[in-house]
Amino acid sequence: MRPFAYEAPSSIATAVDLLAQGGERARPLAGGTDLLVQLRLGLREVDWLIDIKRIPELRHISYDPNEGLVVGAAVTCAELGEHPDVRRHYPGLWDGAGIIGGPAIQGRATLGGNLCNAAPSGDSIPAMIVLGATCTIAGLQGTRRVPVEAFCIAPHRTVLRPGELLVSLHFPPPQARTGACYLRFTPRAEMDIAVAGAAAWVCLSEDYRRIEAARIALSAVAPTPLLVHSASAALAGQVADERCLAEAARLAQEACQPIADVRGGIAQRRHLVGVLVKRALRGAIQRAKGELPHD
Amino acid sequence: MSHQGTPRAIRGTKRYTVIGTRPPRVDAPDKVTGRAIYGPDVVLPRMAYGKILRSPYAHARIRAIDTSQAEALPGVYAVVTARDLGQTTDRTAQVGESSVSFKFLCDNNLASDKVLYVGHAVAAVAASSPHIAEDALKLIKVDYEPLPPVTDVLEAMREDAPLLHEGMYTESLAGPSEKPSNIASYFQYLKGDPAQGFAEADVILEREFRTATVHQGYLEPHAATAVWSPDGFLTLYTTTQGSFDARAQVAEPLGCPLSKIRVIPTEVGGAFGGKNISYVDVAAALLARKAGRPVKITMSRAEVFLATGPTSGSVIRLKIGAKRDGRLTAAKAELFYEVGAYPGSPVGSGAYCIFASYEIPHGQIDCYDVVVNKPKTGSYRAPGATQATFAMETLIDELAEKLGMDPIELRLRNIAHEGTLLVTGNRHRSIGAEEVLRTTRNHPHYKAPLGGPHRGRGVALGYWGNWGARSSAMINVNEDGTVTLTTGSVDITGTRTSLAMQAAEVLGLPLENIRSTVGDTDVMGYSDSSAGSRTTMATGIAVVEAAKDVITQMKARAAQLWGLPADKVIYERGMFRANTPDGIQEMSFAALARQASAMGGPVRGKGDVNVRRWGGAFGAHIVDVEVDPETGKVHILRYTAVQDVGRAIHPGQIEGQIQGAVAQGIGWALYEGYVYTPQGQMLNPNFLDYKMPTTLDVPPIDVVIVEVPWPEHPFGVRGVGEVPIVPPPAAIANAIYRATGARLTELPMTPERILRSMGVI
Amino acid sequence: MALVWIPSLLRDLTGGKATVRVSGRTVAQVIEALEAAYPGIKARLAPEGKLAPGLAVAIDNVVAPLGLRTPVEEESEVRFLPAVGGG
Amino acid sequence: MTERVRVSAVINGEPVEFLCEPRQSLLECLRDILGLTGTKEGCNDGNCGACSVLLNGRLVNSCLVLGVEIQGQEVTTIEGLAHWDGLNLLQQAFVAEDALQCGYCTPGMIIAAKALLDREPNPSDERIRAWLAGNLCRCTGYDKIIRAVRSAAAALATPRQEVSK
Repeated sequence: MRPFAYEAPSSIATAVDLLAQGGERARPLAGGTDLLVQLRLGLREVDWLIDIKRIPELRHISYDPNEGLVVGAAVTCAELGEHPDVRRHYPGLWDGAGIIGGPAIQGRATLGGNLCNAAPSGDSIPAMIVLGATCTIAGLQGTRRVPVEAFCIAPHRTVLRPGELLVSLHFPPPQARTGACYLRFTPRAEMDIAVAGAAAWVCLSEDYRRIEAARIALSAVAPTPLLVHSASAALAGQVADERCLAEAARLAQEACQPIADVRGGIAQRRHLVGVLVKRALRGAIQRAKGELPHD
Repeated sequence: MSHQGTPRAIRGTKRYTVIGTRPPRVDAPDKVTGRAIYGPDVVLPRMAYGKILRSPYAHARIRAIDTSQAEALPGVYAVVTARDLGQTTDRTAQVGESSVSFKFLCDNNLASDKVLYVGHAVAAVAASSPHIAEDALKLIKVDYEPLPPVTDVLEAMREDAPLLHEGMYTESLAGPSEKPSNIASYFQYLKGDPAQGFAEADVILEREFRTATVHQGYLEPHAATAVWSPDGFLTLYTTTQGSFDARAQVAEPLGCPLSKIRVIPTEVGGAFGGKNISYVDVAAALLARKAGRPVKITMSRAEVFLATGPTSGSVIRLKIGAKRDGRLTAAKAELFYEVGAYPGSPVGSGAYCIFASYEIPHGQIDCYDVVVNKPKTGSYRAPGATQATFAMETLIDELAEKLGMDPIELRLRNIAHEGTLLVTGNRHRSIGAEEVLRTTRNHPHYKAPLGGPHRGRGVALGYWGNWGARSSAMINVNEDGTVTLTTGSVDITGTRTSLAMQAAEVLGLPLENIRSTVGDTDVMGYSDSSAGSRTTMATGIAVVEAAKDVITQMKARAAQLWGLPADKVIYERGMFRANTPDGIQEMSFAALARQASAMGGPVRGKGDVNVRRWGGAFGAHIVDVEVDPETGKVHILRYTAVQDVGRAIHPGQIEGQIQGAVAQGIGWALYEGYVYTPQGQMLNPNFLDYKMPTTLDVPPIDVVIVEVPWPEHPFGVRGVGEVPIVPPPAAIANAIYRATGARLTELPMTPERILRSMGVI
Repeated sequence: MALVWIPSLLRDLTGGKATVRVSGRTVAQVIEALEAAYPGIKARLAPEGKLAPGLAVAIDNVVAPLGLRTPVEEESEVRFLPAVGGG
Repeated sequence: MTERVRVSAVINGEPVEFLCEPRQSLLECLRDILGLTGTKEGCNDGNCGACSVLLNGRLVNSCLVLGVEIQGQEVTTIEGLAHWDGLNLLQQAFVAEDALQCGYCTPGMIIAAKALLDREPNPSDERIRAWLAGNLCRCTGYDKIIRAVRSAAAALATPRQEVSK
């Protein structure tokens, strides 16, 4: 691993200054579970690592029934899972965040890091997308907001410009008759990386028969985690039956752009998208009906 | 967990005091506290850190190596290449019981003229820190001439395939091949007349099977620390299964007398056959000599995958014929085993095992050892047997289905016995194959309901021949009546405990009075590698000899004390006794030990053996799986492993061995395999994409120990560790078939392959 | 006389015979006796005065540790086979 | 060579100061600088768990933490669990249940199990398996490890019950 310098600022302003000074050669360090491995393999090179874990705002979780959930970018998955409101009100988020590695990885890995790593297979990202989460980004010119679905632009590349820092993720407050679910497929039971993944969010009609609105997002089957607009739109207004699930699955299979690699083949991934979208939708519908336990 | 050899299965039961109990392992306290010193844990004063530069090409000629910039980097103490080995012409070198090519031995340590796989060692650096050593590697300039690689065994056999060794001709009893070839050797076994056997068959089945290259997956990477004395003596601390073989593998390339090398084996963090071959010892020794200070080399995980000795990928063509009543009439196998860069795959043991379970009147086995541009394969737990058994036991299951027979019944109808003449020409001596099968058939698991859809149950039978060979043991009697047992056998499975138990049984002493240790190459007589499931068996015999020697010597001392001939003294349960003119004399072992050394010098028993008769063993496994019909994911619901161990010295350790082997077998069956690009780049040299089973992938494994004692071991030990990795892939394939209707013929049986076989994708 | 099992790949030299009885008190002498009866066999079994690379010899089912020098009894069965090892 | 950074931390209850390069992992610092070789390297990328330690009581892979990151923090390694004169209950359970063979994964496994039992004194077998999924063992097939953690949990519970009576 190439040598680098390390700073651990305690404020967003200092962190942004340091990142701006370092430019392309500086990178924030959150949990490090992806970044340190990439540095060791020479996949990334840096001169500066800016440890953001000592910035209080980035370590904070807040929940308010009217405002929703705000998760600091350096909050670990373990902390997220221990927060009572997260697992109660955002079980779909926990579906994704809770399976990033085993407990030792959970103790370091962060939601912000998973997003900023921008791996096509990032497990928490489809869940954040279907939940309508928004990124708050700090820079020298102030802060800006970007929806999660627009954050990743290519494998391991994001909209963050040099000197910018992801501060937090905001999740809208949970609404009645809504539910979300994320499922992935891995060869092993857990401690594995997705061959394909699918998240679904639905809002049901008052009689719970119809899907009023839905969002479907996929992982590991496109250059970035993918919001499938066609499938999301096709579900709106439909009776929540197997036929409509199958149609959403078909549209998602059409929209995905899988590649063949060591983890899976194109036909397998496209097939799995169909299976997982249906299963995730069933899970989301059950949650919207209050039938599925929260975790 | 049950230790329940059925009464029928246990022959000649004897009551023992220590054998068959479950004392705490002697190595456990150091291991649970982090005090045990493994290869990477060795630290010496002034120690430097070594790193190895490895080939990015699967096949290339080395035109030149320029190390000058690396040597100039501050903090670098030494850089070495194959030139530092100063090798000249090829000759035969001896390592253990094997003859190996001197050039191949040297070249696998540091490539001289060609690199033959990605990860092949080219140069090594010693520096003041691992990071500086890595920085220095980037400064070494190697001028390669890339050559086309070949990584598939069948492609490598084609006449127009790129040649790894331009001067290599196929070795065969039929005479060498006319032209150079990647087929390093060819052998054929023939019994009877296979054509006639197939003509007599009512049913003939034929399939081709493939298995991927898989790795032992030990968690401790290879590591060695070398230090030279000014007068030219080398001390090497290394993680190895055989300290004497490690010594030979360093002595040969360095041209150093064996007496000038002391190998001190460290605690071994898993080996499974993968730590018989030296990969970093020679480089560490060369660097240490050049740097004039101790040098430690520790491999990274990627290096372990790329540059050690996984086991062969294979292609197996198999054909069997049987009568309607299930009796086998003929069997024919072609085994094509990849050996990696240099000759010597386990294809021979594959041949020994493929038909070893059954009476087969007519048979033929053709074995091909084929070099490809992958790392030179090493041994992996019953080397060669798992691939071959996957093929045979899958086809036997298919035969049972075709004939409408119970799969265990079909196997029993053909089962091999003592005296069975095998296709390989040898005859089984005492074996427990039938006892194992009957115990398996009677196990509640075999009859239990499957309890749901998409579920299936598979069984498979596996054989491994085990090993004997050379062992050295020494027992020192201490002045307080305790004893110190030292052997030359590295402990990779808990043998310090199982050997001490055998000593305790013979000596009639409590186990806690026996300190059990591993001696280094300066201390002990030559001991073959702890391999082939041999240590509790063969070193056990050496220990029993040493213990008997102690008793003989102690009896002589007692006799001297009592003024009697030695043969008048008897020894029982820790007491020496004799009828003397003054009445019955008695003295405890401890009381005699206090006086013994003063009487005639220290009492030290020794046992040095070369065990030439060893007992093969069988295991049968039952597995239930559930297959997700939409994703092809296999969930293992229940697993039972039945095995003949001869005699269970420590049932707890045996259960652990068997459970561990089954877990490895599950990995081999479902998840594990090297994945290569056509250019010979391995795509998954890490634990994320080389997927070993976790706690969630392995069910609790029920172990049933059967004891059919091996008559040539004092307690009946056969050996345990290897047999249980042989049946799992076949058993799981058969279970998947019963769950899905799809016959899987390629390992690993990934969800993708299962979906394809089911016609889903 | 010892009973020698002829590997199938050598049976072109023994006229197809799978077993042969020859005299010899060591493996080396057995091979000399085979050579006398079937010229050319020695070059394949033991070129250069030692067993061919990768080949082992078993006497009465026991893999012999001494190669060509291994004693052979009057009623012994001699088999030539590839050397194999364990893990 | 880059500038070395001075780090102060509490390791196994004792204050420690050392110098390290920013690129050195906590695992390297423990093993190569502080001589605490009980923590093992198996993969150096967070996939095997052999390097598990507790950082402020939380289970982490020390290969994925930089040495400089532990400034002012508390670390517990396998060496911090037992005194010279004895083993703690988890260690005793691993010995009694034959829950190890080569032992290389054992320190990480015991640290991970401790992290679980510190939080959940009475976990189910399923919970133990899920918690230990990040710790690879290639020797045992895991069964005896699960048993050991279960029996340690029972042993830890026993004295408390006696006290409450």
